Amino acid sequence: MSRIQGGLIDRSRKLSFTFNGKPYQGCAGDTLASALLANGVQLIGRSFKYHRPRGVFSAGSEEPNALVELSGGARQEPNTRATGIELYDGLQANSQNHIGSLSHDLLALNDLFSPFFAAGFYYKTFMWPRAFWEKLYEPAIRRAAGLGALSMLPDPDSYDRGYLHPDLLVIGGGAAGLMAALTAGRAGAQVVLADEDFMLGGRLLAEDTAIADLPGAAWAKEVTTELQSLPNVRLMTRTTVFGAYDHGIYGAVERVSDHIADPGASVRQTLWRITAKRTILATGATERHIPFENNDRPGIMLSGAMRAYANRWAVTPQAKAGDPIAIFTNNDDGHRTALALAAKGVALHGVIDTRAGAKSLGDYETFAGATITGSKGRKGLKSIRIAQAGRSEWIDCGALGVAGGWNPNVHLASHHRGRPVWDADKLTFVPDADSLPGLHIAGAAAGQGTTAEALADGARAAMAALSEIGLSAAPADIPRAGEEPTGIEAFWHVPGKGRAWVDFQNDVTVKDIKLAHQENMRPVEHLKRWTTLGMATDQGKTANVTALAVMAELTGKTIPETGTTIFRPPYTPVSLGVLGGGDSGANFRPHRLTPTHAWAESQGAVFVEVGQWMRAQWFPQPDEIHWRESVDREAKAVRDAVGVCDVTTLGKIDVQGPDAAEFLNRIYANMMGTVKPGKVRYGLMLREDGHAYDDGTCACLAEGHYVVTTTTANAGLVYQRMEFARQCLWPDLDVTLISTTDAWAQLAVAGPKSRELLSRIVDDFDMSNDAFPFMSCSELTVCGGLRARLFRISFSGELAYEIAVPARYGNALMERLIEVGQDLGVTPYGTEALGVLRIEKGHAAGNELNGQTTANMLGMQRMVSLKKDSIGAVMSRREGLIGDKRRLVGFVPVDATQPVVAGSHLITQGDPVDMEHDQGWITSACYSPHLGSAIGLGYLENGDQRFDEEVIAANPLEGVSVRLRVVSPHFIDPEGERLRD
Amino acid sequence: MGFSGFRVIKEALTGHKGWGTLWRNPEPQAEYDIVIVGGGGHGLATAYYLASVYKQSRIAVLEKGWLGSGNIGRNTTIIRSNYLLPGNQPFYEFSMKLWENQEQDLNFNSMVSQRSILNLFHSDGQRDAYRRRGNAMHLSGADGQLLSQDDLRQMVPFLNFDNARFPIKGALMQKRAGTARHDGVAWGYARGADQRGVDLIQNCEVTGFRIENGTIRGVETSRGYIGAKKVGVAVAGSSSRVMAMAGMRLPIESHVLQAFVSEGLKPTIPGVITFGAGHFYVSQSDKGGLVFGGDIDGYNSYAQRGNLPVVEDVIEGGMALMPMIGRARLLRSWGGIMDMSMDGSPIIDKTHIDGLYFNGGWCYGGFKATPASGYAFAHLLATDTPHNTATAFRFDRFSRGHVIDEKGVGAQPNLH
Amino acid sequence: MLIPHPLLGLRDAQEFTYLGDANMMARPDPTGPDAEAAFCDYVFLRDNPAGVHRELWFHEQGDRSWLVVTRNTVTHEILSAELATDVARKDA
Amino acid sequence: MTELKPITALGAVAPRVLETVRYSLRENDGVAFASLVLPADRPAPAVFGIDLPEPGKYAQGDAGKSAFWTARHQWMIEGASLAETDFAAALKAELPEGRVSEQTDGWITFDIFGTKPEAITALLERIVNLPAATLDPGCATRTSFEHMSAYFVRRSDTHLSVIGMRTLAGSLWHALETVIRRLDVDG
Repeated sequence: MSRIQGGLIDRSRKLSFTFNGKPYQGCAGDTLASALLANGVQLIGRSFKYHRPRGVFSAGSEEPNALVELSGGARQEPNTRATGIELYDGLQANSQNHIGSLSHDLLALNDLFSPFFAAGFYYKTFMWPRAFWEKLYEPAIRRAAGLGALSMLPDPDSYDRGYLHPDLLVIGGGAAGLMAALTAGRAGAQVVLADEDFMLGGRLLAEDTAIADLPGAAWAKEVTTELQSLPNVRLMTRTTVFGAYDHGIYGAVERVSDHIADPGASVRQTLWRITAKRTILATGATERHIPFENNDRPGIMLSGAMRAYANRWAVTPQAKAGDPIAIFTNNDDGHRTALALAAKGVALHGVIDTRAGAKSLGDYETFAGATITGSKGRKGLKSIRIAQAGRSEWIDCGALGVAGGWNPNVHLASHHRGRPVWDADKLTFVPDADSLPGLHIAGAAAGQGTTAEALADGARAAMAALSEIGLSAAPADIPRAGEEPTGIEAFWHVPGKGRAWVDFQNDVTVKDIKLAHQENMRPVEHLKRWTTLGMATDQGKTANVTALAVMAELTGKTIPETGTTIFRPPYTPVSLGVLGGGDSGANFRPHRLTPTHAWAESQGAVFVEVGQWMRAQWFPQPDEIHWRESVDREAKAVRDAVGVCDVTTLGKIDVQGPDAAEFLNRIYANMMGTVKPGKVRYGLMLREDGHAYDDGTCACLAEGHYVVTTTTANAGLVYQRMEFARQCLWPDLDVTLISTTDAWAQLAVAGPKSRELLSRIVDDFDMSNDAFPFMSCSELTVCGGLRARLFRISFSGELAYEIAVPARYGNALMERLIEVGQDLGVTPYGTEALGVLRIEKGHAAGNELNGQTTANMLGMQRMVSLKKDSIGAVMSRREGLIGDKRRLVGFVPVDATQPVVAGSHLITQGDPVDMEHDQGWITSACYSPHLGSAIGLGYLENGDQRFDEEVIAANPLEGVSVRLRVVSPHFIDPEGERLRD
Repeated sequence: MGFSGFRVIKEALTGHKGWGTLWRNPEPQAEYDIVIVGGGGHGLATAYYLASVYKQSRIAVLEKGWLGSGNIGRNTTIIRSNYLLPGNQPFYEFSMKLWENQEQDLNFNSMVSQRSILNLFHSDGQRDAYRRRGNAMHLSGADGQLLSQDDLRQMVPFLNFDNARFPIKGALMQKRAGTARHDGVAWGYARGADQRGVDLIQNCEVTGFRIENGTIRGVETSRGYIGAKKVGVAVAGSSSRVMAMAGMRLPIESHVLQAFVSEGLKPTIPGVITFGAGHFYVSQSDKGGLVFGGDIDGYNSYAQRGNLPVVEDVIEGGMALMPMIGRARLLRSWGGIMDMSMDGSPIIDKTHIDGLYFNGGWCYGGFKATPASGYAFAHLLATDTPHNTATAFRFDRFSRGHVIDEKGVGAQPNLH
Repeated sequence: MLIPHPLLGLRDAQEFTYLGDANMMARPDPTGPDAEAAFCDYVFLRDNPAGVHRELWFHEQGDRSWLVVTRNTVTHEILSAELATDVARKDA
Repeated sequence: MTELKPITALGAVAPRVLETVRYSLRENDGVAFASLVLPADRPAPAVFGIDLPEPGKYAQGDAGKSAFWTARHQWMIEGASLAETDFAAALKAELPEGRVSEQTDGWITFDIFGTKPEAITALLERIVNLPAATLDPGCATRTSFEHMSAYFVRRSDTHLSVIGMRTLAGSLWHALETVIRRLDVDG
């Protein structure tokens, strides 16, 4: 155990947890990492490629090594950084990416063979024999690769979404962020302050620098209290702003209940989309390390992290308390860690400083101009080799802090591909101040890394941001902060023969970079891709700048000439659960229900998804076993008596205005403007490229007032295109479009007895063929005064009507029709029978109108009026469209017992079954109860001239082919007598 | 010297000192027979096949950045030949056959992994359309199978079969489809071309064409003028900009397509899966990341980054399809510029300028086409006639009315 | 992205659907001598600039207006947005 | 009156009601709707005592009638408890020069009452991606919510109406109920 005095943990609240099944205790305020360190656990994970033993390397979201599988069962969460897991009672974690136990990982064999696994090795081998890749090499690689495992069970938790629109978003709640939020909050601006940690204060929580004579953490707490009291300020802890998007929009994830032992009904995480007028990036900085031979052992960590563990969590990272600690540095910050540890009475070897003139800042030894050239300790650091003045010496060491300088956290600033600029004094990339519109960068993120600088810079940034949006803030009273030394001299890696890790998680060493250089993979993107540098779950936060420096040394260029580091969203990995939040099951997308849905449900209808809609597919009767029995019965009822089907899903658009007729003429290929009040006309719409787009009817209710119907699938799109025509093409036409699809329940009443049935519900309305012939429409009342619209149109080829009533009455109207039509044999029918009926009649539907067809193919070329212009008319006359000889025809099997299968391709008898001889395909097929055999529709080359020819319907996909006879697509009543009857 | 397992062992034992460069860094010469503009996958493949198959010489590839820095370096690595229309399907099947021999051909492991693709369907209409497509695949000599829901429950039991808004009813499977290591493909072709004498010139941006009397003479570049008898342009993401320098307007809009990769995971997903009722497709890389994508953002863009609505839409689709990925995390997302053509199909054709050839408009399907695109473009450049699998990819198909519109959405590029 | 709707102020681009180049408002004269060629250009060819682009967005989840938005395709900066009807009347 | 019995948008005889700690969610099937389009070249007259509102606004008139702006020169006119009447005809009679489309059953109103104004603010943060001021009392706007299009009308600081497409009523209710129940748990 290595708890020391002080810290921000609550020692009175003990929390129990397990790691690899073994029970431990920590305190409230611990992370899993700090709690494991407090229990002397150094070995936490295995690296990606060589399966090297690894421990905690950092104290934050840059952690490359200490990744665990958190929780179990369906909540198992792989690759979770122990440094970011807030400890809770009952937490379970397990190590990952090993075969056998963590301490005896069989895959550690890879480490012995590491010379074979140099950068890019896999591009050079595993090629022979060819078939071995999928069968042998790749599965083996996959098993060894990957990190943690998913449970493969559906995520049981729920996720939420929200939207915020503050004046100012402050990202990061350290010294700069707190000061910015305070300045803006006091000025009355709407402020959101987000921080990934569960406490505000950022680096102040890890340091012992005083602010306004208070410990930094105490000052942060005071400021937090004031911010909490301001109604215009919203503090969001446990909230990671992960991406910067256009126009001031940021994505953020709030971990609502991840830290709660029993979250109950609470959501797990919330995805916030934050649209801010201005944003302050105050995300601090991440420390670099200095590669040396075997620098990856558990017990070696960033010096700043070591300081954070001591100051905030009161732990030191040795396996045993009392094991001496050393610091390796090229800058003053390493000395600050030594000072902090010394102040807490921790045994120190001293500071190994690469700078020749380095001096101790306190009571500890400093090895000036010295380096570390090796380490020992397979599962935890045992000793290090210090080289100084040409001599080297092994010394026992329980933990080593490494300080290579700090990199501003430029990540979000580079999400718009803005490149940071090199600061040669500070030896680091700082973000370009103009990297992103509306973004101000403050504090350590801007290279203003001391506490005093960060406080002042946060206030400055807030004032600047507010003034840009017309708000003014009083100049903040900037509290005085203690001094912090910042000297640094460039030292990027310790040269040597052994492996010195640059990118820990992906096992990229200095040697790998040298090999990339040798093989001419020198551009930074080639370097990354060849070696996998920076491609691990930490996106190389602790590795990339160092790697650039190594490459720069090899090429003799400067670091900025060699390349820059940019990062892609997200800043830290974000759960897919929250990004795809909301309903993922049956409510993944909304359902539209037809007005008769409740009735259909009560009748035991089988429903089918049709786009957004749920439609009754058929209505099984108790004695029906196979769906075909139901569908055949329904279809027959329409042919023989009368059927009723809910067709509300067809789009309905109300078109009004003095120029409505002219407008419709331009929208439809055929002449539509001449349809008279009380009449309906069928219409075909083309796209502007001349292809068929949609079909439907247009009913003229009164002079200048039309109702247009569209297909179910295209309802929204047709409306949008009509609005485009109205607003963008012909704004001078005085016409109004209102979508009224939902307002009216529309029922198709079809069959020879449909007139009889409807006559029983209409109020004083002459239904006779003379008074209300085919293609008539009228407004009327039914069932004792209910306003309704009646259309005499037919999809089935039978005498048929569609009747529309206000949607709330649709259900009752359906009930009434079924009730009063019992003696007529009235039968409800679903979409399946609807499909059979329209195929029998040869009506094109979605399978035929698939966007690839032309009016010619549909046999409707004469509908494209030559007397007027309309959308698509000109282009429909291009050679390729006019010359297309495929025609919609009908098919019946030569052997009536054979099926017709939609999707089969048509081949002329005797021709080979290949693409060259492809003559078309079957678009739709069904069993026709009317004909007593299967039938189909399809497009066939010169089909209209091939009636009675036998062709092959080839379906090699399913290994069948059937001989079909070409027939007219109108299987029923080709003369159209029934519907006019 | 060639790559092999033996060589890797030998070098490992001798400190890797023997590895040479993968390619040279030549200075541009004053003139070439053929200049390829664009050192992405298609440009490099073109150069490789020009040198290897068509025995052309004096070839240069001009790349404004680093080799493979275009869409070959940022895509979701899927290879397949499951197209519908006769203008497309034989070409993609040709490409698939080239993939199947690529590693041996190039002596470079581009990790072509024929792990299959499943195109799920969710309605009878979709099934019919997939049957039509599957049969078109068979007609062109490709493989395909129609799977039932029961087959899928065996094969991919983690899909959401029982609580889905859009139930999974089956799938069209192509077993020979799969993935390849995208960067490896670029490097393999680059190395192969370099070994055959092609000059690969990086950091060399073409800034203009020199055209005299309707004939190409050469290109102006950031590294000076380079003469050329023939110039082939293969610059996905920059097609309109580059061809505008030759005074051409193209039937192309450039859009952003985002792609995503999760943190590394132990083997989770066997092959490629595409959701038929949402915008989502996924595979798993050899390193363990789930590589996935969905729709383009939908607006013209050269910004190489997208926005949150599509991020959410894509991942919503993923969660609906396979809710067991909720605990996995998104590691990285990125955006590439897609040259979306007016019918969703590419162009490999001569231009009205003698000696100037164009290859582009691959929408977001260019990766799988890389070998055949290079081969067919090389054929066109070398012989002045279209390759027999690429005869439909002409400029004039739009004006003549012979579009190759797989989706049937017309001249609206953001819907293809 | 945020689109500055002339009547409703800044609205998230997710409320809109995108059509493309505002030249699609300039439908050629169908009776002209080269109508077919003019329509081929109109339907299929685009300037597709890397830079300032005038384009059509439809406020589908809002007031159903078509807007002409001037936007930089490299930075996504939006320079202006107008009601397409007003633009069409002006150009007429 | 017809002898047919209507059902509510949620498919029942009586409107659905949900009461939680902080919210009351009520299906309101009684509102009549008609869309009104006026010729562009004239100033908008008052309708049913309503001064037709500006873009983004909502206004009340006589006897439970109100209106909100839906598009340029276009408004939705509401009549509380008039759903069983021919409201479009009444509107046309009121304003013969207007173009009127019956919309009563095109839409369904879900009224949400918060115990405090903050409850409505918290709800709006979860359901609409708009600055709070866009939906201050007296404001109305259309936007999307959970892949559905709906009008949001802020009738008072504690009363928000969500007016969605009638055929989507079930999904809209589900989505609103989910948010409301979560806000009761997580605040």
